[in-house]
Amino acid sequence: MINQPVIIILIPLFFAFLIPLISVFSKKIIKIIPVIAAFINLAAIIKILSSSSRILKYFSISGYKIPFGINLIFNYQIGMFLFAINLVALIAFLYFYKNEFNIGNKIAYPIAFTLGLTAANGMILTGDLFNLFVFMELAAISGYIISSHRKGYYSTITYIVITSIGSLLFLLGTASVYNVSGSLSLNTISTGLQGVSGQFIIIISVLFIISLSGEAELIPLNSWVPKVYNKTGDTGRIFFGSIFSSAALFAVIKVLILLFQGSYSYIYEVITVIGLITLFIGEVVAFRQENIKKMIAYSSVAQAGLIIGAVSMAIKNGIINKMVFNAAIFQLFNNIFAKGLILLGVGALGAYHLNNLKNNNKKLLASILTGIGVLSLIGMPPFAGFWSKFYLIKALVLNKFTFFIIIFLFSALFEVYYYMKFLQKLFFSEGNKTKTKKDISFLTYGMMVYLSAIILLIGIFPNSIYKAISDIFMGGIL
Amino acid sequence: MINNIINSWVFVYGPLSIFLIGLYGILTQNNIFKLVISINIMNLGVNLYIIALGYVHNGIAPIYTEKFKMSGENFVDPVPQALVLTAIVISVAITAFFLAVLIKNYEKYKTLDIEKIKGLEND
Amino acid sequence: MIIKFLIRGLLFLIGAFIFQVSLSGFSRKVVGRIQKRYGPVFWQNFRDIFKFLFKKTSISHGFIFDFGVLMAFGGTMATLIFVPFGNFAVIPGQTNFIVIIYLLAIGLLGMAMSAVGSGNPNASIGISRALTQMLGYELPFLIIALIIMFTNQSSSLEVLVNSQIAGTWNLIKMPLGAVVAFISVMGMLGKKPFDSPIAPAEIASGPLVEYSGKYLGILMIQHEFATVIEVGLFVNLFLGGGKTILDFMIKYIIVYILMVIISSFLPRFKVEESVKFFWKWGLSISIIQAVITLGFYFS
Amino acid sequence: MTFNNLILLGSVTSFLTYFLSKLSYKIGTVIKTLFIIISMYIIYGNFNTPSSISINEINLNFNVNAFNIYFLVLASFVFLMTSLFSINGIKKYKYKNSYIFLNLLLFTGIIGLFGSSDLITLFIFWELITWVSFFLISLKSSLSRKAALVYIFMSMIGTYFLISGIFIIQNSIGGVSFNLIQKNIGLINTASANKVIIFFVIAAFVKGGVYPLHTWLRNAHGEAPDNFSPVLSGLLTKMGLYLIYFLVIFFPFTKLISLNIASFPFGIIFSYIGGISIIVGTISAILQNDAKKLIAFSTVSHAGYIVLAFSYGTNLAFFGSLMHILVHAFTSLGMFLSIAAVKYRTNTSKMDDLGGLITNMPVTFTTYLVSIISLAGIPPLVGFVSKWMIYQALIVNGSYFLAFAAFFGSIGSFMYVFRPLATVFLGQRPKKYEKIKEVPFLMQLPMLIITLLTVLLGVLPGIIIKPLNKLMTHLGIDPIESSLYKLVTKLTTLDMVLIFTVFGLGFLIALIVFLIFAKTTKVKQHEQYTAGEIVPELKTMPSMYHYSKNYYKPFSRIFSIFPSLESIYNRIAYFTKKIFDIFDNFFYKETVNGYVWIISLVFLTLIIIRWL
Amino acid sequence: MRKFGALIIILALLYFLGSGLITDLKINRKNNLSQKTARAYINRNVKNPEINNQQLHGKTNNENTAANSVTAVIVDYRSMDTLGEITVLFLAVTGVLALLGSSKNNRIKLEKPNYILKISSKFLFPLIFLFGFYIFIHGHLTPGGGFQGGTIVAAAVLMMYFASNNYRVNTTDIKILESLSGLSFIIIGIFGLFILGDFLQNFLNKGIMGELFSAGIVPIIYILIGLKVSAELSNIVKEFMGDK
Repeated sequence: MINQPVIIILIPLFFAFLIPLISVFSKKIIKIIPVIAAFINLAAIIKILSSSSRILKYFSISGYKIPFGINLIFNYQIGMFLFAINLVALIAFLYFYKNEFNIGNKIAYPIAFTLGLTAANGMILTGDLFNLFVFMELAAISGYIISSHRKGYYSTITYIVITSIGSLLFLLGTASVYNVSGSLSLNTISTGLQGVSGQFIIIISVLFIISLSGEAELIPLNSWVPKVYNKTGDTGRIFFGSIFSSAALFAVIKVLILLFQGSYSYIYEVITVIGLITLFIGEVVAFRQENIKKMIAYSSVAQAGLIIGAVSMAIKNGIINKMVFNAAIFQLFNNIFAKGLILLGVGALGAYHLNNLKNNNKKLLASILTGIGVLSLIGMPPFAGFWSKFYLIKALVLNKFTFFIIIFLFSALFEVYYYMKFLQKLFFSEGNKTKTKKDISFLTYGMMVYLSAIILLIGIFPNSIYKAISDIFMGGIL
Repeated sequence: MINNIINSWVFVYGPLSIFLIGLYGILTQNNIFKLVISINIMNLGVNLYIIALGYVHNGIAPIYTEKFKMSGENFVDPVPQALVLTAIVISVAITAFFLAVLIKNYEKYKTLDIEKIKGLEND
Repeated sequence: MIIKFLIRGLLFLIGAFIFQVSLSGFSRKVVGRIQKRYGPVFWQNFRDIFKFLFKKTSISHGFIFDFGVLMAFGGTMATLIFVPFGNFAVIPGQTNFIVIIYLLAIGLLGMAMSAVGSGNPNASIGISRALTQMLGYELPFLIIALIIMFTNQSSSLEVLVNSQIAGTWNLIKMPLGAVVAFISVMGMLGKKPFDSPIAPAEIASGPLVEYSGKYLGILMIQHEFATVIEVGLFVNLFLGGGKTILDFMIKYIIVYILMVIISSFLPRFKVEESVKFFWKWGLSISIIQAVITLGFYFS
Repeated sequence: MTFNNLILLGSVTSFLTYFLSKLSYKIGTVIKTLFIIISMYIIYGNFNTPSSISINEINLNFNVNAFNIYFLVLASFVFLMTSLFSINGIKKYKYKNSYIFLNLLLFTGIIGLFGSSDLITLFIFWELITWVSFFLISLKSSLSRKAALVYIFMSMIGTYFLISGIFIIQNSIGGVSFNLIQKNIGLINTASANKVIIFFVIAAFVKGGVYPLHTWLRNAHGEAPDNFSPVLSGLLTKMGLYLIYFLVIFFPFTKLISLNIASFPFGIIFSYIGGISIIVGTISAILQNDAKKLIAFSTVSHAGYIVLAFSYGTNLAFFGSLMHILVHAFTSLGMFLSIAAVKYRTNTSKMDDLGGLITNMPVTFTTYLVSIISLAGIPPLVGFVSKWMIYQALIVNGSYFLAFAAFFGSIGSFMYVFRPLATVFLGQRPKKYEKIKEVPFLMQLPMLIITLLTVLLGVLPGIIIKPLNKLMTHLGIDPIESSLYKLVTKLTTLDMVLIFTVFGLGFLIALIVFLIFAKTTKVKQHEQYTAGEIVPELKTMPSMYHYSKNYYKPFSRIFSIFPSLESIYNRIAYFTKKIFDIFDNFFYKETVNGYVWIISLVFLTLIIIRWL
Repeated sequence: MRKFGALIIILALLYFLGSGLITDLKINRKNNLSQKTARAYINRNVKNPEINNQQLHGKTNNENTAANSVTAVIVDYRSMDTLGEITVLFLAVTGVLALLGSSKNNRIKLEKPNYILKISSKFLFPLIFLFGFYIFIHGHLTPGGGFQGGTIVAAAVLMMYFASNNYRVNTTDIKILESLSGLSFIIIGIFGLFILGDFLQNFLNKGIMGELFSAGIVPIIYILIGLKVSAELSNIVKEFMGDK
């Protein structure tokens, strides 16, 4: 009864609605609310995971079966994903509770963060096209609010314009699809779409590709990314880099697979090209950055490009190449932790610009933990990222995706270069021994240690995790 | 024949052109407030498009009344209307927030011209 | 056994000493005649050497100064042991060309060490020039030697000599190579035009600047031995060594006097000029020679 | 204790030492040294006993066989020497305990790499070593950090080629364990074989510092911590070249002999690349101004020797290459350690600022002297033996370009190794260095050991030739015939003991001659003949009178016209950066409606390309 | 130049989009609901498809008895969207509060409020208010519903702001109102989850179509939505009037 995945969406929503009520009585309690929400959510996810199978299962809402009611899709693998995302969210909330609560409005930002978590969970879970749109809008608006956390209003405006164009295109696509196929739930649309002309499919696919590329930080709608990363607060950066982007990428993959069912090869070719371009441009532009926040922004853009490119590479006329697909998903999974850890460390150390890093020897532990995140991201043993990159290269070589692998490795070179430069500056920066502006609380250390322990564990026991999240849409397609 | 052309213009090209007029506004205007308006125009176009797609020939509003009590009646499609309702509310929300940001941005830069702001903005 | 070899070696060294020193004295006379002078008597060099050796005061610049001299002298003598002299070799079967070339380097290294150890900049300059020039003359010589060793499939001088005695001389077989080798040997001996390392006028005869007394004497002996080795190598490689010691000596004298005469006509190269000379002409000619010979060999 | 536990123990110990050295860095260094000794013992104990670490379905397989025990012992030896040296040597370092920790971790990684018995294990340790050594290099100064960045960029190129090659092998053979590949090498088709060879060789060349990919060496070797440079030059480059021996393991040696692996004359090409890298390395070394950078380029040229001899394809040359690995490890160890000792006292390795240190540090001088004699391949030291073999091989087949390169390398090496000897140890000593003393005994010890071994192996090469012959037979190559001190080849036989005795006797005679004549009077360093006068300036500032600045000026005049490869690479890098900036400005530095322009254009193109 | 390029772009887009979509879209005459989910919504026969062509108005059925099919879709069939929708609105209002709420009280003052407006607003206000409530209480019977009603109520508030310079809306009440209504929406949904096993499942008695007290939880939810929307919109009005 309670094992419905919908409660994963509801719990943060409930607490978000609770916040204004509480604020009437006392403002003190508010800052703990998001933490509680994420914590209970984690408990709920574990509870649900304990009784869930690996086959993709559809959970109806308000008692109407597919395709009539809205439905959520869930299985063990998706549960693992939700767990990772909510875990990072919990950590972000703790950081917020400790360091950033007093900045800006004391009611609005907790609500925005909590609802951001709701939106992320919703984007991952929902199995309905229009419902996905609603959750994307929810994510977008919480993103707008988060991006204005440190008064970067111009970046927020950029973000709003770009994403609202994306959402309008999405609406166009949704309406057309509904009109032709007569249904809105992801897994029945494809049957309704049979026998339509090629032109229609082109228009639809282009509409969806471009509109979905907004939250997923893909070209052409990712121009907001560096501005927003640069201007928002630390917690907001963790949210964008680790939670929103992952959830949105997951949503894109879901649409690619469940909506188009692997047919219409044009879509996948286009997305492969887009992914590769995004990857390349992201890496080489990040390679030129002095501003660490922007550097990480571009690098996350590049990661998104890599994952999407690999996924769409894996799909060819109706058949998923399991090796490549699982490797890409594994990469996505590891990115959640690695990027979260890096951004947390960057925030905690106050390391925002390569050239004015103060001497971090007093905070060597924090630097080392951040370093673990970086090493994992660029794929060095014995950390988690090594294995995902390893499996990805393996799959690509074994399937002879030569062009892809050339671009991938070529840009990976630059990634290694600039991240290693960052680490050097972090460890060995001989700044004047001024007092760094904030010193790191015990709680923050604890969170960083926790995340890096996870990364190390995945690095030592990669295959169990890999198995746990492989074949993520088992039963959904093929 | 002529019917088809009228149909296509009323149901597809018209709404799309409104949408694209909004896009034209975004492409050409530098004033942020005009951007807000352009986005709203695009919204309008999309909403019209959805509603138009929901229309059935000689359809009536999908409400059961004393007059139309049978389920076989020729109602128009209620789903697009529901979608439009949601879309409108969302666009209202976004517009409201956009305007708030616009006000704050104006307080910060004392201008609404993005070219000028681009000059003022520091990384 | 060991004693026998020792005695042979000693006798050989002494003989070579007497022979070469008197020869070089004679060559001084020849040069004198060329330059319209009377020239010294042919035993003049013995006088010089022994005068230096028996001099009362001889200045040392510390340990490495002495050690280097010993290393140079000892190394050169050790090298000389491996050079066959006509049909006479001190240790038969142990006349490996590569060993000789590389043992010769020990002498040079010791000399260089002690000279630089003296701390005189002129010495250092001379040494640096000598090393630079070495990179010039060794290469063509080694290439030619390589061809010879390859065509005979052996690097032992005795074998090479015997094959020439049986067949024709390499001088006829590969004239170009012979010319190149001849010039290279002149470079090795530091004769004009390749004597910029010991240019007396500009760097006060370079490496030798700080030496006096017995050091100078010892180094002169070492230089004579080195001459024997290098000219002897040329004779062995190109003129078919000799059936007897006498035969060998005649060829040797001819080659040596020829070198002296030629060098007495020529001015001095700048060091990089000489290196360029060896690389431009020496190398190219030797490689042409290599192509020709190997072409014949493989066809 | 089995090999896999050794690896685990090593990684645990390294972490422990990090915290122990917080008490006193001596403890850490001592533990490190002890651990290396123990691991040497264990490696011997585990000969031909396969073992593996398997954590959920990932198996790291190790096996010590006749082939890799050579490299294992070499690695442990090099590390033992350096860690003995660094017990006192790292006193002035800023990040002591990080140095010790990373160094021990690196040791574990290298042992794991050499001990691994399948390619995946090898690759994992390869990656580990890459980033650990990156941090080790960056420990020193801001310059070393720049060098380290270049290092990691280039070695990642190698790494990516390596992993691709490994997966191609797995794809066509279905396994990565060495035995399996050896057995089923027939399954691999020609095209894949070509790919594998090229990829492996690129990876090997990058790490080994062979010609077109050697540009990272100069700064990485020159700027790295002084106690780490020997490992970098003596071992990590060998780790790269270790890779190319797999070509022999995998592809039958007969194909190598015919210089024609997998339908393509790789052998010729690689040997010529080796030759070029000898020449380039030699010339650049002669032009260097810093002792460590000079040795770095000598590393390039000797890597060239090894590649040349390896890919030349006769068993004699192959043997020479194997032996030259050892020789170069010894010599670079000796040279780097002695320069490090000098730097330990004087804080500089710039040859212009030094001079006349022989009276202060005789042991260091001796080490350096013996090392360079061995490096230049002068009998009767070990360097001569390996070079002699290579020459023999080249002469037998009369390939004169390669022979030319080899000769050039050895004569040129004579030139460049002499320069530090002259300018650092000999000549006039600057005033400020008059007081300095010889390094402490613990730092002398490794230098002495190396010196003795160099001489001993030179006189009795059979000691090392016997195990190497075993190795050759293990690889299925017929060994060369030799006794304890005799090497017999087609051209002639070499008798090292004879040469040594003759040399000794010659020296003895010289000594007698020296002694019988008049006694010498010793004078001060700076009492010198200059035009019959003693220059007064010499007493006040002797460095003025010390000829060390641009020592080989005439020579450098010859090569002033050629641009260096590094400068070309730098120019390329500069242009690429500019291009990248264009991307940034185009996509991310626009106003809002600029972005929308991009969006709508992409939108349009996406439709149109498919439409038409 | 820029304008010209923009013109070309949008014309090209118009051509491609239009001609790409037009061929397959089912518009006007071609549009029949039989293949669509909408047919089932209208017939209220998602659960038991056999009921067709029969009288629904004035009768009861076990699925949904809201006379207004749009309402049925919004609040019952696709109620998750609606939940998300009000969350979006709530979030946007919070955002506006976050940005504008921080600045101090500078309420927009009209120099001379219109006299007629001032007087008439006194008795118009309750009427409009009442009308708004009527709209969203009858959302399941007549056109309109929670959103529409809420907007009308907010309009009344706006009118009051224009009518007099010293009109105030109490912030705390609004907060409590929107918070409570949102919470109770979720709670009702969770009741459904516990009683019938699905979130937002209609667990009340359906009643007879066409009556006020019918369609189970639909009117309740719509009323909650109406309250929430009116609260939020008037909050927006208040914020933009610069009122604290």
